[in-house]
Amino acid sequence: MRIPCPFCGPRDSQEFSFLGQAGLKRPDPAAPDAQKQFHDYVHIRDNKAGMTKELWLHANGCRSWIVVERNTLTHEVTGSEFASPMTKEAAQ
Amino acid sequence: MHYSVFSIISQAFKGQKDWKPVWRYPEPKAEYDMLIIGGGGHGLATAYYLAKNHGYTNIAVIEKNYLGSGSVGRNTTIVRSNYQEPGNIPFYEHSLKLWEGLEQDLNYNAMMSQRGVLNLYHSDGQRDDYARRGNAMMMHGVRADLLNREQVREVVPFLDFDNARFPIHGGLMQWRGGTARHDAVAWGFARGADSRGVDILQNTEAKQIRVENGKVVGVETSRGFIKAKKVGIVAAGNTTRIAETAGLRLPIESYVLQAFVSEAIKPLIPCVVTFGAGHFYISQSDKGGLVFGASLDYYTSYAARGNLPGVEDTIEEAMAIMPSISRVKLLRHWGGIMDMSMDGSPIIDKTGIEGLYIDCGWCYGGFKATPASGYCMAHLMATDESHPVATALKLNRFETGHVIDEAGTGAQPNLH
Amino acid sequence: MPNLTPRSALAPFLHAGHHGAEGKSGVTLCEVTSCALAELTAFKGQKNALASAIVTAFGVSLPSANKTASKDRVTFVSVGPGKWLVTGEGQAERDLVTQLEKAAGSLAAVVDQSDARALVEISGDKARLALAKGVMVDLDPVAFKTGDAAVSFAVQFWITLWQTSDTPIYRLAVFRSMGRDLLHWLESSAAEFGCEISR
Amino acid sequence: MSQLHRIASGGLINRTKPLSFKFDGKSYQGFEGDTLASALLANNVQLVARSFKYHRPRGILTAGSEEPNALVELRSGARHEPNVRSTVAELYDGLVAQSQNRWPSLGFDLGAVNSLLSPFFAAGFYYKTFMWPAAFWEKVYEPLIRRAAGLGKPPLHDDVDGYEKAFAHCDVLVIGAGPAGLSAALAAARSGARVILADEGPLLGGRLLSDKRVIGNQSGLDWVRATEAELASLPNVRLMPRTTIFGAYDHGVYGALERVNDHVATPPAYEPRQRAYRIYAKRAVLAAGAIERPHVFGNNDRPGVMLGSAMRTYINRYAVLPTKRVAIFTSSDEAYATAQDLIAAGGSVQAIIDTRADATISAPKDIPHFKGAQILNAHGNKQVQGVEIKLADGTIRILDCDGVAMSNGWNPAVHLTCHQGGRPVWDEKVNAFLPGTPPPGMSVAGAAQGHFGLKETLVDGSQLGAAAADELGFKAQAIAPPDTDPESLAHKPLWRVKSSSGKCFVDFQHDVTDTDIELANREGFRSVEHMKRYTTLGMATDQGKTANISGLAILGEASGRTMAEVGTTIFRPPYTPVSLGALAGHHVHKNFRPTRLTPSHQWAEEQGAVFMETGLWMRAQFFPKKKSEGWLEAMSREVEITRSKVGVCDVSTLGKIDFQGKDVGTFLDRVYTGTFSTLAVGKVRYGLMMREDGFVQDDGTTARLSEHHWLMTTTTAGAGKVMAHLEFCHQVLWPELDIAFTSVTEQWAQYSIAGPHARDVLKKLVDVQHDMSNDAFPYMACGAITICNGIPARLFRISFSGELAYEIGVPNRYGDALVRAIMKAGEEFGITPYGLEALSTMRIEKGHVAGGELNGQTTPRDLGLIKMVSQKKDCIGKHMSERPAMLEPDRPIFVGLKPKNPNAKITGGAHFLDKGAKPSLENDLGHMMSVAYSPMLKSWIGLGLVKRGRERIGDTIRAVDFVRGTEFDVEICDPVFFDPEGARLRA
Repeated sequence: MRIPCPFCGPRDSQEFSFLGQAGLKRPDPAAPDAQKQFHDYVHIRDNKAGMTKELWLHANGCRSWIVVERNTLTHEVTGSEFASPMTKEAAQ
Repeated sequence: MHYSVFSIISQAFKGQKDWKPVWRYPEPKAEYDMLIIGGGGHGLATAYYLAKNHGYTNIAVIEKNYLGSGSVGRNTTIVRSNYQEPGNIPFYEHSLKLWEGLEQDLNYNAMMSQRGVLNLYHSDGQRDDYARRGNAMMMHGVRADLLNREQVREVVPFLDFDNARFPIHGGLMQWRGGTARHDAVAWGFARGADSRGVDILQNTEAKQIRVENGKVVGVETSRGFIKAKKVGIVAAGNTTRIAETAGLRLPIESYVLQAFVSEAIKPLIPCVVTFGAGHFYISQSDKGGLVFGASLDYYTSYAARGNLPGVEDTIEEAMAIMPSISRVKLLRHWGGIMDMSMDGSPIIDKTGIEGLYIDCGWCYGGFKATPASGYCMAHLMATDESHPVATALKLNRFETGHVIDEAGTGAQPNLH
Repeated sequence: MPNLTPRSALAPFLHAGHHGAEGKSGVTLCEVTSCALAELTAFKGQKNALASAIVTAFGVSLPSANKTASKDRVTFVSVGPGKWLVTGEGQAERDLVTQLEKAAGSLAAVVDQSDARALVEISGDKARLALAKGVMVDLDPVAFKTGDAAVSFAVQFWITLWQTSDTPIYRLAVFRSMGRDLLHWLESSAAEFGCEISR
Repeated sequence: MSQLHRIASGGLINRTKPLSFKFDGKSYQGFEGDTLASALLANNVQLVARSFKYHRPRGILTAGSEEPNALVELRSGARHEPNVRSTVAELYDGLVAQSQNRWPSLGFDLGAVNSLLSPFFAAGFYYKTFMWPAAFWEKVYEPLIRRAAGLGKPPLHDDVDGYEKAFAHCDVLVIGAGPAGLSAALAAARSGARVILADEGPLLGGRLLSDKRVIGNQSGLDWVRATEAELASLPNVRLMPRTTIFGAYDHGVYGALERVNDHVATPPAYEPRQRAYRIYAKRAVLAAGAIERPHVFGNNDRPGVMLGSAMRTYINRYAVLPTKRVAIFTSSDEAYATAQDLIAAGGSVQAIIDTRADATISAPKDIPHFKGAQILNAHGNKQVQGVEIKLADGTIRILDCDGVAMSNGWNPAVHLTCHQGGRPVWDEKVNAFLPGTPPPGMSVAGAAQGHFGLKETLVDGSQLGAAAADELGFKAQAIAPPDTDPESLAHKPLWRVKSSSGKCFVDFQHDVTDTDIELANREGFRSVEHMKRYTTLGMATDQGKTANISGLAILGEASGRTMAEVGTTIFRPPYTPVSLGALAGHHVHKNFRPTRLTPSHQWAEEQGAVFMETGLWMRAQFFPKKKSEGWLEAMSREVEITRSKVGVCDVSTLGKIDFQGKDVGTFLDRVYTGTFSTLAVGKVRYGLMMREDGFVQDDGTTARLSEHHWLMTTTTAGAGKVMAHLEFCHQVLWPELDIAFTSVTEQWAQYSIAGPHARDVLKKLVDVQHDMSNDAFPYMACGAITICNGIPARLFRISFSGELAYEIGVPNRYGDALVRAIMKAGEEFGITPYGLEALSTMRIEKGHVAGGELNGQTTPRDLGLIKMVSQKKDCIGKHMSERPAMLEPDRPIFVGLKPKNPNAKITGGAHFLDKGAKPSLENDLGHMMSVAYSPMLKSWIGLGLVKRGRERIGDTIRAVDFVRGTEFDVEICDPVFFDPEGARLRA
């Protein structure tokens, strides 16, 4: 696989490490049902068959955490962006 | 028909003409007592034990492809019960005991071969970890042997003892572990279930689990709606796709795991050997091929195929313990979809939905678990109680914190 | 009070002379020792301000992704969003850091990395072929030119690689602790072309 | 008399370069340009191998990499290679090959008795038997089966040749250099696109090397040479002969194996044997050609039975007449070209047996020509001695011959199109499976696409080559190919000959016959996958390249389904088998993974240190005074001296992360369990880090160097993971925080100086202006200083050993000099270097947690560190660490353990049981995590997790180590064994 790093361009997937589903929001620790929310946040995943948004780290590259749009049925990659708006700004 | 010395000989003289089909291709009935979604090893075993142990014969297995088309026919065939966590040990040991009697039970030769499973260790710290595991096994009466370097050399003299990056210090051996012929396990359970009246519906895809006011009522399939009060999801890598149709979200992610086989060579490797400084396991099949594998391709996937970095990494690990095989050739590599749970251990439990049961989260461990998984899932579906050896394999353990994390890598499936 | 003699990353491992195939030297290899390294990281939202500060102080506009920019003896290598590896040719490490700190003020973090890397220079008409035995990025002149850079993975190392001349000449930096392995790999990769190693 | 079957002239061999070689100990001659197979045939060696199951005599079926039969063991000793296809093994002078899978000899193989037992050994036989008595499988049956199975002998020595990996990039990758591939490459290359043209063979040209053809006004061969010359002249083209593209992976990544030096006896110095490439291609044109199909008839496996196309290859390319009196068995017009070539080469065509009653093509004059006829059986054992023919009118004839040439149409080499799940689709017009959906970016040209005519393939190739370049923005145009000589391709395959008395082989290597497939179907194995797995059809080393399609046809016939309904299995990588060595490349032995060396490594070597692997690092384990001193003795000495005088240890491997920015304090408060924002400048604090799931992931210290500048240390093992975790926390969770951090692990050489004299030693190195007194620089102080006349350094007063201790860091270049200087300065105080063993002993004496305890399964509470978790704030892992299970009173908790008998060598990994309690999971109280012999307490001591351990301090329990066969009474005690009030480190 080749993963398009928004900073470095397309690179062999070997340069990256994979975390999993993107867009999970870390719960508010003060919420009354925080523990339940944290359980979902830590353990429960969509595990979608098809297009997904995933977090990858360009570990052997620019060290950016990026969100990759990838099809888990075909491995087709349709896009990627920086996980952090600040990183994005710094990359301009 | 029953296999015996007599039937073998008589058929030999009849040109093998009278063998009967080992299973039927039945039309789905409108209703069954129970439906099992997934005609892999675990699903077929579940059906077999439901019929054999609990007398349920009006049941069906739904398989979207051909039976045994999933991981049961794609794995590296290793059978063992060398686990460390109290939640796992009794379950996997129960499984190994079932393996030991499986051929006689099924009247089908699954070629279970107790050649031994040897985990190499490469440091004092790792030796103590293995001792901890071995002792945990012994606590449950499961024999484990801690071998030193020289004892390991006696078993597998061809390993690299002299020039390895991570020298071999010794190993933990479970002599009762070994390998089995993977397809035969699926076929044997299928034959056993079919002969007890279970309908195995191949090329029948489960589209939607129908739930009405909190109760399962049946399954929409590619061959129409089938009614049933109890439905078991035993769909391995596709578990979450099916559970989703019932509104369930699970602590499961699906990853590709690759498996490899070399060209056939004369006998070399006497047992299963695993590499402790990596994540590599190898054995030799009866046909002579070296059968091996390593870590997951570390991204989620439903495409049953891996990629080149995973291939190279695996083979580097192979060469790391036995460089002498450099001129042996890789014949084939393929991928299977692993249902990786968040703690690396399986789940056999009820769900929030009445009549809906799940058997999943097998990670790397599915094949060796096949008999016990079916045995315990059958027990659960028949009695609504967890089988005593599977009481720890609960779905809510992530919420309560009773996780069973053998590797201590946490809720990160691709690290297990 | 004893004096401490500095030692370069590869000093204990580098064997000057001709290696590999006789005669020809398709690849030339040497360690870059007299070169200060520093990492410059823009603070949140300060990247543009930093860029102008660097222009004023060094007369260089900070290079974008996969590029380098040089003036006099100082080269900025883009190594990540808002992050540059700065090399000061023949400079005392302290001086480079001080200059950068002066220029950046509170706009960026400056970290001395002069001793954190093993830095080698590889040249010769077979340099590309030798590097291709481990470097995953495309070094063909149509894809990678003088002034281009990449942070990537090679063999088993996290590398920072940039091209300083069309002849070609490349610079390659890895973690200091892996210098011996880097050298060993380069030597064996270049061996078939003949490899001249100088200090 | 040698090379009896060598044709007097012609062929692409170099007759001026005779080569001698040995097969099964007998010497033969061949020529440069031969393969082992062509050379064997030139010497009329027909019997080359034995089959897998029945050990039947086998010859040479093909002239390519699809060969199922003619496998041999090549070379010897450390270069011994099993299962080499003699049909692609290039001949070199002195080549040595042996036949395999036979005993005692190829001519007389006892294994052949299996053939007599074949009535038993039907498909699936194994599953039905060998079950009685139960115990016999491992003991008796399996060993027998294993010995009989397998092919070549495994190599027993480490390879003496090297392997390499390499990476290549191109716009257009052309796979296969036959007419289609050559024109594809040319069309793409002329546009300026970067082209790689790879072919598994040593010569470009494909079938044009084997068939006498005309292209335009020149011979096929001349066209190949001209095209190759132009390609070679283009700077944007890379020709890769002897290179197999073995796999098509995601996103245009192709796996390739270059056989750099398999065609010579031994690789030249500094050159590898083989090189494995990862090729990144934006587009690919698959022009892999096609593989001819054999016929399935009685004893069709006898040596001398060969594919017609192979026969032509041996005649035209190698100038070898494989057999002299040939019966041609065909369902295709192509066989008539085989007849022409045979006659031209001086062979005799005994007859053309054409299965097609309506064949329109006419035979060469005087050649017996039977239409609508079939070969029922081949006679002979180690070579064909005749065939039994059934004529159209049903009469049976015996025909004398010593060889059979089969032509049954072609199977396109669609293999690579399947590697990403594409399923081939049956095409009625060409009677073959054609590519389904090829991988993205791949197009398929020529015979691989079912376009078998030469002109078609040229057109195809040039159009697809141009298209590929064009899609990438190059101005490419197809080249109108010249006309080619007429050819007749009509064919109508005959999948099997019925009513044959002999065994009809479908998969030659695995001895799968037509009746095996029928049996599989009869037993319900109707899916192709079931049939394949039950009969093992197509699972041999050739992956059924010559077998699969006939097998599917027979299954279809048996189950009353069309080819399209039956479908096909999909092919997996690699296309042909790949040496494991090549895929490991440079990464063998010590190069398996990098070895990270500490700044003091050379110095430690000089001291005779014994090293150990810790992750990728090599660290000194202990420093024996003399060779005879073992680890225990050395460790004890190092501990005693350190605790009584002073010791030094290289701690450079600890992860070091430099933090800057105004929000660092806030960030640390969120990632650490404790509070750091309140840490004063010039101070250090111990920090504990959890994963979000509430288990401890790492610990270390963080120093505040200035208001906005901090330095974090991590464990050696945890450094990488922690860095990624912190980057996640910053970039994904809290991007709003204004911080910048980077690893400085490698920038600083860091040493721990510990012991009562630590300060005295330090004073001799630190520049005078710095006040080292306890008041000026107390416990947990830190600061930037200079040493040895102005060398910048960082000093931290922290202690893992429990002694008065400092960690001093200097730029790495001074690391070697500093450790030497410390030793010198320490001489007068009797300083010792200490290694990991002593370090570990001292931390256990102090009850500090480390690797064994930070195993990812423990919470701060488990480790007795709950006081480190601030209750005033949230942090990563806080909530999950308070799940019910983590609060259960029965949960094993961190304690010290002391054996009642001080000499009792307690062991890590032992489990705990109450006195008298039976071993069981229920009674298991926990386990021993770390042990050490304490020279201070003169006793073994340990740290472990014990259920309700804190409440049971003073109790005696048993530490049981079944796997080591030891059991000791141990007393539960406080984990801090030494200097509990910590007076020493504050001294």
